[in-house]
Amino acid sequence: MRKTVGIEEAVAKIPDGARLMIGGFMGVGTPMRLIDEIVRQQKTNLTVIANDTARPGVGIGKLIAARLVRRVVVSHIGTNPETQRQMIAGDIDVELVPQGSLAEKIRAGGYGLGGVLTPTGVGTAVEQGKQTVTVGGKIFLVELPVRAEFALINARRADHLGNLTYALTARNFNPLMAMAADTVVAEPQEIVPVGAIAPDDVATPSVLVDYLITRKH
Amino acid sequence: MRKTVGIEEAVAKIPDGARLMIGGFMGVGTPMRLIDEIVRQQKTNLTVIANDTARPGVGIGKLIAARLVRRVVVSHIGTNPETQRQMIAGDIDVELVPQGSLAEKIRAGGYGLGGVLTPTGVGTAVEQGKQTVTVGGKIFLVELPVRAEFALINARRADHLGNLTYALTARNFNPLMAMAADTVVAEPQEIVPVGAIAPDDVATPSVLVDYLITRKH
Amino acid sequence: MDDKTLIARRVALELQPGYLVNLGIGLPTLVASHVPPDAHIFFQSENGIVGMQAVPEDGLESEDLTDAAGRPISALPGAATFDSAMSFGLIRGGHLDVTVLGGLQVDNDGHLANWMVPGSLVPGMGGAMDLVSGARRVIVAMTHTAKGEPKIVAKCALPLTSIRRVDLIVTELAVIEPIEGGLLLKERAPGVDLATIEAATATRLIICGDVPEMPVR
Amino acid sequence: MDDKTLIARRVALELQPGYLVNLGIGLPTLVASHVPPDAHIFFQSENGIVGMQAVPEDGLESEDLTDAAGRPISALPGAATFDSAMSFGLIRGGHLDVTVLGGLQVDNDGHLANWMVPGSLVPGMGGAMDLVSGARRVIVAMTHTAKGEPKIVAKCALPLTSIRRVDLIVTELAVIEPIEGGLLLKERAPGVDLATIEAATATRLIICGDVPEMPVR
Repeated sequence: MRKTVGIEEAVAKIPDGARLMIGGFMGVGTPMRLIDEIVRQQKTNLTVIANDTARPGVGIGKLIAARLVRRVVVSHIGTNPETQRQMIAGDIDVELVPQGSLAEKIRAGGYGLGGVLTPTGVGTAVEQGKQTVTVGGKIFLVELPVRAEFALINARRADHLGNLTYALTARNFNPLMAMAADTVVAEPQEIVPVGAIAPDDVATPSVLVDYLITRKH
Repeated sequence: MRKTVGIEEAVAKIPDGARLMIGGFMGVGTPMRLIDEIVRQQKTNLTVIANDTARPGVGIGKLIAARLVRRVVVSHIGTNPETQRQMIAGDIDVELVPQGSLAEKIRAGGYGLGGVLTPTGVGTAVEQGKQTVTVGGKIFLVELPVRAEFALINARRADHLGNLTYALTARNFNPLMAMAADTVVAEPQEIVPVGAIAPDDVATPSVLVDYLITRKH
Repeated sequence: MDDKTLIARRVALELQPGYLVNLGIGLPTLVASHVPPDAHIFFQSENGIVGMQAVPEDGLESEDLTDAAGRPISALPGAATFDSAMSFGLIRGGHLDVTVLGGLQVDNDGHLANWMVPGSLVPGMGGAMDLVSGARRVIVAMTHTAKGEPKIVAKCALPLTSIRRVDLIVTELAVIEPIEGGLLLKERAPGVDLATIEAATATRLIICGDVPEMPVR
Repeated sequence: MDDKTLIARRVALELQPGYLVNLGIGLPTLVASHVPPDAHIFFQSENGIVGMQAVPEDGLESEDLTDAAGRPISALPGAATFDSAMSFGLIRGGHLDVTVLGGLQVDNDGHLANWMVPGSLVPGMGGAMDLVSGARRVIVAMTHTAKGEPKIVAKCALPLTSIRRVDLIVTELAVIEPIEGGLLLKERAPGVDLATIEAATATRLIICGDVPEMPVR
């Protein structure tokens, strides 16, 4: 039942070649200590599912710069020239997914759906290789669920059980990813006693969280 | 920009024959004043989309007892013998939808999805008349989106702009329905000034709410 | 010990620390009373809570906090509340470790029927179809017979709840595990012999060696 | 007045009180500065906020509150924050009244291309495909030409963002409305004649009677 774990021990659980979801949007709401520790432990050949690769030197951008990532599934790489360079050099595979579709794909993975039907991408390059379904005369793409082995989550607060809250726009993909991975590791900015987060304020229930990073090693 | 409206005026906007979503689960989280006023104004021939028809004399059960409802789309009617009687007599059409599918159908209606793929109901009576899609060798039902003309929402608090919070298990279908109707009418237990609900605590953003029922006429 | 208590006690032994568990209405609800208070089991109710608990005394009920039957409950410290989509995301997404449901019939394929009797009882499926389709482990807790008629049959005559094979059947006579190829008799109730179980069952039971008595705490 | 300011001011006139509006990165972002403070317009950012506002002064930034470009923002009283799925539910579900986006090309069918240039620039679509597919009204705010080359063309050579016809194109030379059958020239910039507009456009513009000058506040 004990979920608290030091940062070294948490990252040691991630094997090379792992498939990771990482919360955050341009680095905001990204678990920075986990990123730094992955770089320190030099986990290689990673697949990263995230909104973006942020900027060079920021958040997921550090994993890119350290050349630890073999494949990314993201909505854009426009803000990180290093990702673009590695893509052109053939060192990193980039799968671009419309941001709203990415959110629904991750949600579908966590919610046990076989997929969702979305109008986004119909008739564009995004349609390639995808099933379409016609509903009421309108064409929709079938966007399939996405899951990962690990979700690395940034939270504003956690209680000792692992209930999580998020702050402002640092929420973004974090609560969705916390549903969609085999193992969920949360890096809260603050840990508070059970009861300090009211039931209505919990965004991610404790039962979803496997490990909670403590403040120190 | 003014959204506040008296209960009589709000209900007067609902025509006979309207298609209504009504929040609540066995009456908990159901907008009780709106229900009472619909009975008082004798709106007839209604279609009600909701989790259930509660119990006789409670919540949506009052609309059933007053014989104002022609059709319900619900996950169960087992707790309301009056609904069952009217169904057997042919006075009310009952469409039964698995509860989780109902939640996703309403969400799809509000989120602009063409539908979702769910394993629930495959190979059962629920499959009848539905498209199936095979993903990774597994069969899923295509559950189509549902929308309504009006969503009648019970909220714990509203601010003057219409931002809403919900309380405990009174939340249930309310935030989903607030996305999925042409006109959203909220009946809050309490109205507070703008700023009294923090951004992270808003469950339904004000832009979704058309009318806010005031305390008095 | 009466039949229902026996069933509830035996089912309680299936619940392990840290589990997320949903108990259906009726007999399954009794299981909660037979779980040790220090068992660290999280009970979910599909109307939107993890961490539900019995109301400790009269007068402490909240009208915004009930179980799926609309009865007042309380909440453990560290409970979380959420909307119906999230609630069924937990169920359908494989986050629910166990669901315990009542049954009208279970058949040789491990298929459960528990939501309607054509021509007489049409309560609706509520959350049952989602629970059976989505929970990691489905336990059926029911009396072995109804008005003398066996409920464990070769082929369900009643409409199925799901085509997913349930994982365990617990009755006042026996514990039975549906497996590939049939129903394996795992345990018999204290003092009950095999002939009694077989006489009350309308299909062949697979018996492998000695069938021990149920452990009951 | 420089070109970008002219475009932003003209677009601002399209925004009405109570509107929910999403402004794309770059030129569209400027529109917010040209909306009167009492206009009651709610700006959404797809990373999860309704009610965003410019940071009033240095030193008041929060690292948990940024726009979709990762730049610090502030929030109006009554703002709401939420996850990425909800954010795109607002966008795709038709709750967003207007999106203002930049463009690389727009063609005779009103199709927009704005997310990649094969062989050179592959930034990714971010939220653009969802915005164009889902917003009630899509306004393209862009310079009329790039390096002397017309951006308004007969047929987009660049990959499309969506097959949905955009609703309005605002450039430093003209306001153009894509309609069934082509591009209708609605307004010309102050002091710009029709010949100048036509020379800078690589497709035929439909002209109905007198073309008035843009109103600019």
